[in-house]
Amino acid sequence: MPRKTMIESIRDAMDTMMERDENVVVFGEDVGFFGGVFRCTQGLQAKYGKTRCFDAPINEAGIVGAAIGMASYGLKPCVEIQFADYVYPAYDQIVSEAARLRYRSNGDFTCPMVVRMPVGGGIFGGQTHSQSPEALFTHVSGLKVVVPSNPYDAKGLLIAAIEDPDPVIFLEPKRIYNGPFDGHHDRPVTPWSKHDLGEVPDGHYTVPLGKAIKRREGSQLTILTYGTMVYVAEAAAAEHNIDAEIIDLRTLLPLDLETIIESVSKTGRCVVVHEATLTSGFGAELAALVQEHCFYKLEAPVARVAGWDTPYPHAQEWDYFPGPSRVGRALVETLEGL
Amino acid sequence: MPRKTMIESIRDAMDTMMERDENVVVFGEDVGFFGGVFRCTQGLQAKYGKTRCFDAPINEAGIVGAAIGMASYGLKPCVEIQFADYVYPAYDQIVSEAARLRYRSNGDFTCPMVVRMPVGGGIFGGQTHSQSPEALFTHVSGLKVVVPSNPYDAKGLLIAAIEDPDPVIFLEPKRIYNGPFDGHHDRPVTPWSKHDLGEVPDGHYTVPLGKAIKRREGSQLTILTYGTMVYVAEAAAAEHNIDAEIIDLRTLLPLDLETIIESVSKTGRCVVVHEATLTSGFGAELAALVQEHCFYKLEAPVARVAGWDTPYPHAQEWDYFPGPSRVGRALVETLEGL
Amino acid sequence: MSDNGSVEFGPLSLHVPEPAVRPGGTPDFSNVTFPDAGSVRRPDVDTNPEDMRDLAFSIIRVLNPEGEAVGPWANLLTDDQLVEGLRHMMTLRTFDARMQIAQRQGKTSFYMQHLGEEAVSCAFRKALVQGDMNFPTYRQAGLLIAGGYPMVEMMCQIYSNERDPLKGRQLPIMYSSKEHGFFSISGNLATQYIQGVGWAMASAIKKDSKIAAAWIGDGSTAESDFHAALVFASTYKAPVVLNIVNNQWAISTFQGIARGGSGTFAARGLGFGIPALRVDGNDYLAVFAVAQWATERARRNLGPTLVEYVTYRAGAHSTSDDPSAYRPKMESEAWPLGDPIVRLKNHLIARGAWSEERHTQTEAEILDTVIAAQKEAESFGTLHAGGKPSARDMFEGVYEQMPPHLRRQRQQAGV
Amino acid sequence: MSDNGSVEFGPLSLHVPEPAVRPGGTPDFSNVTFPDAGSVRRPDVDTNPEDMRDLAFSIIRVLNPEGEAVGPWANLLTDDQLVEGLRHMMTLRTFDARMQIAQRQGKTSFYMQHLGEEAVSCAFRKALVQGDMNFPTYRQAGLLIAGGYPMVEMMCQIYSNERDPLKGRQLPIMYSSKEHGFFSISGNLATQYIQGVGWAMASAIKKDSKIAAAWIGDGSTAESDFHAALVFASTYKAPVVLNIVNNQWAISTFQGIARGGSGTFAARGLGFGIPALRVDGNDYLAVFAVAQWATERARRNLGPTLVEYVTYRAGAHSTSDDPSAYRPKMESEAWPLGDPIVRLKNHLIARGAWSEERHTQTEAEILDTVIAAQKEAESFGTLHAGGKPSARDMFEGVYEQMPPHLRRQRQQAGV
Ligand SMILES: Cc1ncc(C[n+]2csc(CCOP(=O)(O)OP(=O)(O)O)c2C)c(N)n1
Ligand SMILES: Cc1ncc(C[n+]2csc(CCOP(=O)(O)OP(=O)(O)O)c2C)c(N)n1
Ligand SMILES: [Mg+2]
Ligand SMILES: [Mg+2]
Repeated sequence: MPRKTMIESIRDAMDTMMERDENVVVFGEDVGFFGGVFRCTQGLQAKYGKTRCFDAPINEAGIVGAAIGMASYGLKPCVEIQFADYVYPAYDQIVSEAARLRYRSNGDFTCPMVVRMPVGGGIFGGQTHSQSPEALFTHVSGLKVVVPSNPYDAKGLLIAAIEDPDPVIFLEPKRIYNGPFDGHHDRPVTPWSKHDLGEVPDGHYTVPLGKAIKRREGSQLTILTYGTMVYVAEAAAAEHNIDAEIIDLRTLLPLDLETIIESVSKTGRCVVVHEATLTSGFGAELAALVQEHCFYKLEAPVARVAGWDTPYPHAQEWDYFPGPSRVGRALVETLEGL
Repeated sequence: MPRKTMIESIRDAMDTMMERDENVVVFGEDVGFFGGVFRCTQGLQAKYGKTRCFDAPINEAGIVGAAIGMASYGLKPCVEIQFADYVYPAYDQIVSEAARLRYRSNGDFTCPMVVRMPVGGGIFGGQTHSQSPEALFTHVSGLKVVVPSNPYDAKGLLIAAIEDPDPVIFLEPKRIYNGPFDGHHDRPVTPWSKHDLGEVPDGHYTVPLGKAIKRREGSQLTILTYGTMVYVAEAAAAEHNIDAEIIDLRTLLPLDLETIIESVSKTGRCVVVHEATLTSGFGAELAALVQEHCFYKLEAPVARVAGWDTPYPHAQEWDYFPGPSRVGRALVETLEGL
Repeated sequence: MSDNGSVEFGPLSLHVPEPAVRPGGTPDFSNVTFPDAGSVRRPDVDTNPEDMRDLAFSIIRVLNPEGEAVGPWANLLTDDQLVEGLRHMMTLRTFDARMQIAQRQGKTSFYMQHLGEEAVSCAFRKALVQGDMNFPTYRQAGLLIAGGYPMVEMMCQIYSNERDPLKGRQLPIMYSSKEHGFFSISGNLATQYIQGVGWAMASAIKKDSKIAAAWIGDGSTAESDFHAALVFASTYKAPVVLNIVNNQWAISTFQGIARGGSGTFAARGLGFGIPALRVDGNDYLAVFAVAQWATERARRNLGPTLVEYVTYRAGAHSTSDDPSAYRPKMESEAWPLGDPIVRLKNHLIARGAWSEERHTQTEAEILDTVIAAQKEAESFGTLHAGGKPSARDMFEGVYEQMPPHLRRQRQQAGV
Repeated sequence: MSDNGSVEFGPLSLHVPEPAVRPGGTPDFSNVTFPDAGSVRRPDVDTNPEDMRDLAFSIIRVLNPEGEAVGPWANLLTDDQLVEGLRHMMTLRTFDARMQIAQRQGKTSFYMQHLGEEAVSCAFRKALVQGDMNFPTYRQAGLLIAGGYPMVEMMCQIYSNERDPLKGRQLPIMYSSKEHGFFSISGNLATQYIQGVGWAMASAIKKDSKIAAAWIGDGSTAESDFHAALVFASTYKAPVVLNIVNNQWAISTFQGIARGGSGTFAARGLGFGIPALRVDGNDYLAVFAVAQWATERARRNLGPTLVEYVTYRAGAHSTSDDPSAYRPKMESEAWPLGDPIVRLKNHLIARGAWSEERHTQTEAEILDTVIAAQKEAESFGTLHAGGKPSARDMFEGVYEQMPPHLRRQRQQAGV
């Protein structure tokens, strides 16, 4: 099977859908002729013409607002926000408009739209190229929120997102665009071409929204995580010889609570790992749900490992990033029931 | 001592500060000549002139953006967003700019600014006059987030917020502007003039940011709440004869964790109540923290009572609002350890 | 650093615009100039925007004080069409009056009326065809009335009753009707302006023939989404009419705060190379003429047009507002552009196509119709009495398929 | 519904603007007209905005092809001042070149240069006085260089080393210096434009004499905060100069996407009644002349001015960018406005105030100075080697007082 990077698989998903459905249109800053600063849309304008894939003015509210109008017309826009750090100007359009259109019009108008954006740090991008704002979307009823962790899922989830009848926020962890990253920034990264999950079938397939997947079966504790942190968690567990069950959530909203409950009920211990800042991060929701649903099975408090509650610093990237040693410490403490 | 409504006490806070400090300026939509749609700024323009209190164009990003510039100049802007539901256009300015200015400039520039806005439902305001977006701010490092529940606190907290050297989001539960509301919408509401907490001293005093207060001592369980829900919680506990310890958080960020831990360690049970939608609401953070810090004292899962995960509906207001019966049920279940 | 400048010019001071008159004062519009009816030229629809900048600073008017239709923008509608237009405006006004009362009676929570602005949405509607789409604000119900949308449905929405097409979820008057080319009103100002542009772009992408009309108030042009809309419309030459209803007030704030130093709101278009027209919004004929011009431009793929309707909000902003606190009581009477219904009525009479008697009779007929509709609507409930949408409806429609967490919550709610 | 219109006009289609030439093609600016130096009038600074609309569609130029300074905007600076200006631009260019190399050597993560745009920020700086404040983007380091901010500090910031005044927290080049009138750069586009207006309003509220200058790129004018800034500036007549640096490109996107159908970016001012000037951004003298005009307007409390600097981004957008993918390699050579350093040099030579020898010698001197600064800066560390800000610094400055949760986290981090 062909191996692809995450960038290639994301491009492949859009290509596949643009081919199948002429209502799919793609636009955003620099996504047209150039193919996007991460090259996710490279070649799409040449293939589908500039009314299906085009450059947008630098106005995130405009990009999303126009996409909402297009979606309500019957198109299926899949737009790119250059970095998640720049999505806030579009926040109102997403929260007040896209998320509520179906509800407030009782289905008279709908908003089948995907808003893609790279998230996460680890590339020395400083405060404005590193953020993980997922929790700002999971609080918004009417949205779906997806975070893929590998090329196979990225393509399947993005196709599912484009086909979904509701607005989907599609967060792409840029640190793993080219290969899984285990948090050891001083070691070389395996490219996707050498990783099983880099195998991406040609053509159409979906990975369903709302379904988590176990990346590793285990008995000692459950790690709930997503995106880049899947690999950090794997590394941390391996380095500490912990038989962790690692759940890659893939979709945060709606959440696959069943898989979570089943796992934590079995292991009795749970560690939540994400890169976003701790306070009011999505980890809070996970911890709250786990203690609510598995209270009598829990042998230790649900631990959260997350970015510190500071803006993402430039020089101190590796002090900020919740790498394998911090995750490892939480795993050990949770096993010890501290 | 004079009794005041919350509107009057909020106005009094601004008046007091404008009098003491000529750097305090107040502006927002309709706040100048008219004095605000809730009349919180009534009389301030007449008293301090139209360069200290004035009408702004309808542009929330502009209001906050201009305030940031003014704050960096050395003024202390206290601006009004007409309804919290309309703060999203300003979200970028708050999150990317106000919150990070001190950090990214290493204190070279700072942003002592207050953004006031009415929050919460219960007035048949539908999806666009009812929201409680506190969790969208508590996730943002660099902000402080305050929610008063009575006239005395409102004045003291607002003065503290205006004097604070950092940006403060000041959320005013509009349902209790004129009197405490216990969630029984079919019963008359006591006006603040008949309530002890309606006693508001003249002149300058502060209620410190970051300090919660026990509204009721109790032994059976701890209720963590804020704003309107303080009264709903009181009613629910009373109606079910539950000896609840009710903590009014007042400031959500930074949080008075100490008071919370002390209380839950004592009672062993905890119910979190807020009006915002459940998923990724601030209650998630509270539940996560409580189970983390009080795990071995907890006799039942931390329960959350919150708005449902839907937009705020118009006709079904009282089905949506987490009133005393829903809160009461959670109290009872938590006592039973279900 | 050089140290020229600075001190020699003396202290700065902040300019805060104020309306000419406040409560207690005498309304005075003498400083506002209104060109005579018929005096403004009518360029071809494919005129270069640069060659018609003057129109952003004038006012296109058709009806003169004598009630005659004059000049190059006149004579587009037949007697029958004008009578129909009059009926639409009268119906809207009656509808408003009844619903204002219903709100005061507690039958709903909130209402917003169109008093004085009826011509704008009623006449514009006539330039649209099936398939076109409006992105309206809360003050264009004339688009529905003039488009034949059933009044009973509007009322059921206002009452949030069991027949409310929006299931009680939306505030009163935030209608939605795809079929009638009326996009779901948001309630958040200006957000839909750019959506209208996006919708129009979609039509162009699909090589369809449908056009969009986006609507905004004078105060709301200050919102940033207004800019997004103009940028996108200008860049992609979207087939959209960008309407600005300048009714002089944004709640308590006079238009000078949003408009700033530009003479007009239409002027905003100049910076984008978008042709901009200003029109007497209380002149049914002028509004229609301009609407037709702008929609033709859009249909001919010539791109967007910005239109400023100069009108006056004669009533309160909403049922939550009392304008006597911020503007002279008689200001609306002093408003120089008059009342749109009276003006069209006088024109029709002058034309010999109408009479006082027919007017009075029509008024009565319309009142009957509206009352009948109201009665029917009320039979399905009002906000606090009778039939209502279910709590179950509250959980529906957040997504196409209800996800597990909402099912769980609905269960908890016991509905 | 009427069914006129629609079908008779045939299908719509979407217009997507494209640059004239793409890689592989031959750069061609023949369709762009540049007025002759000296040909554009200089109105008084208190001229009514309406009476100078033409200036938004022209280009103010002072240096003619022969290197002479001509016309009403000429003769404002002495030989010494011009020589100083030349040195500033040469220093900035050398600084850029060294930092570009340092980035490639891995001494920092990222860099953005000014190649071809040096005149804009260097000359503008000369019109400011102590106390004024810039709200810059990432491409106005000339404001610091020309203002005498120590290069070593700039480099320490770029290296995120132990002497980094921003403690390693910010991306390279996102400088901040209140003392030097340089507001902390955000990295989020356009956000600071409205902040600059707010700062200027504050100065006016306080009846001070300080003015602000806000900066934005051509591409970023599309952002909505641009609108917020123009609305507020226009309404409150804020003492601010609103600068637009039109360097033709926004990363890979040509200016036509942001600009749309208006001929120029300066035109945006017209819709707000804000006087708008366009100036040759590669002409040091013209930039200064316009800057002086606009700052004087602000100082005299006459309100904001919008200035579009027409220039060309000769280098890549940043060290992460490769422009050969989207524009012809030789486009920068073909750019008709030439190189700002060469043009000022030639002018000074023509004036008899400079020579090739002095130029070469100055070049060498500047290189030495920059290298010395670099050496000093590197002695305090570079991004991945030597001294660095502490992990403790990461927790400081989120608030004035560290709240308990951050203290707890700092403890957990063991720092
Ligand atoms: C984003 C946003 N901000 C503020 C409001 C509150 N608000 C509702 S109507 C209104 C005034 C609008 O004035 P204008 O645009 O002139 O329209 P008009 O009411 O005159 O028709 C305001 C400030 C809102 N609905 N949305
Ligand atoms: C809000 C926001 N959106 C997108 C970006 C990414 N971005 C950085 S620079 C840039 C292009 C800016 O172009 P222009 O304004 O012309 O300035 P120039 O780089 O040419 O000086 C973009 C899109 C950003 N920094 N902030
Ligand atoms: Mg208005
Ligand atoms: Mg540019």
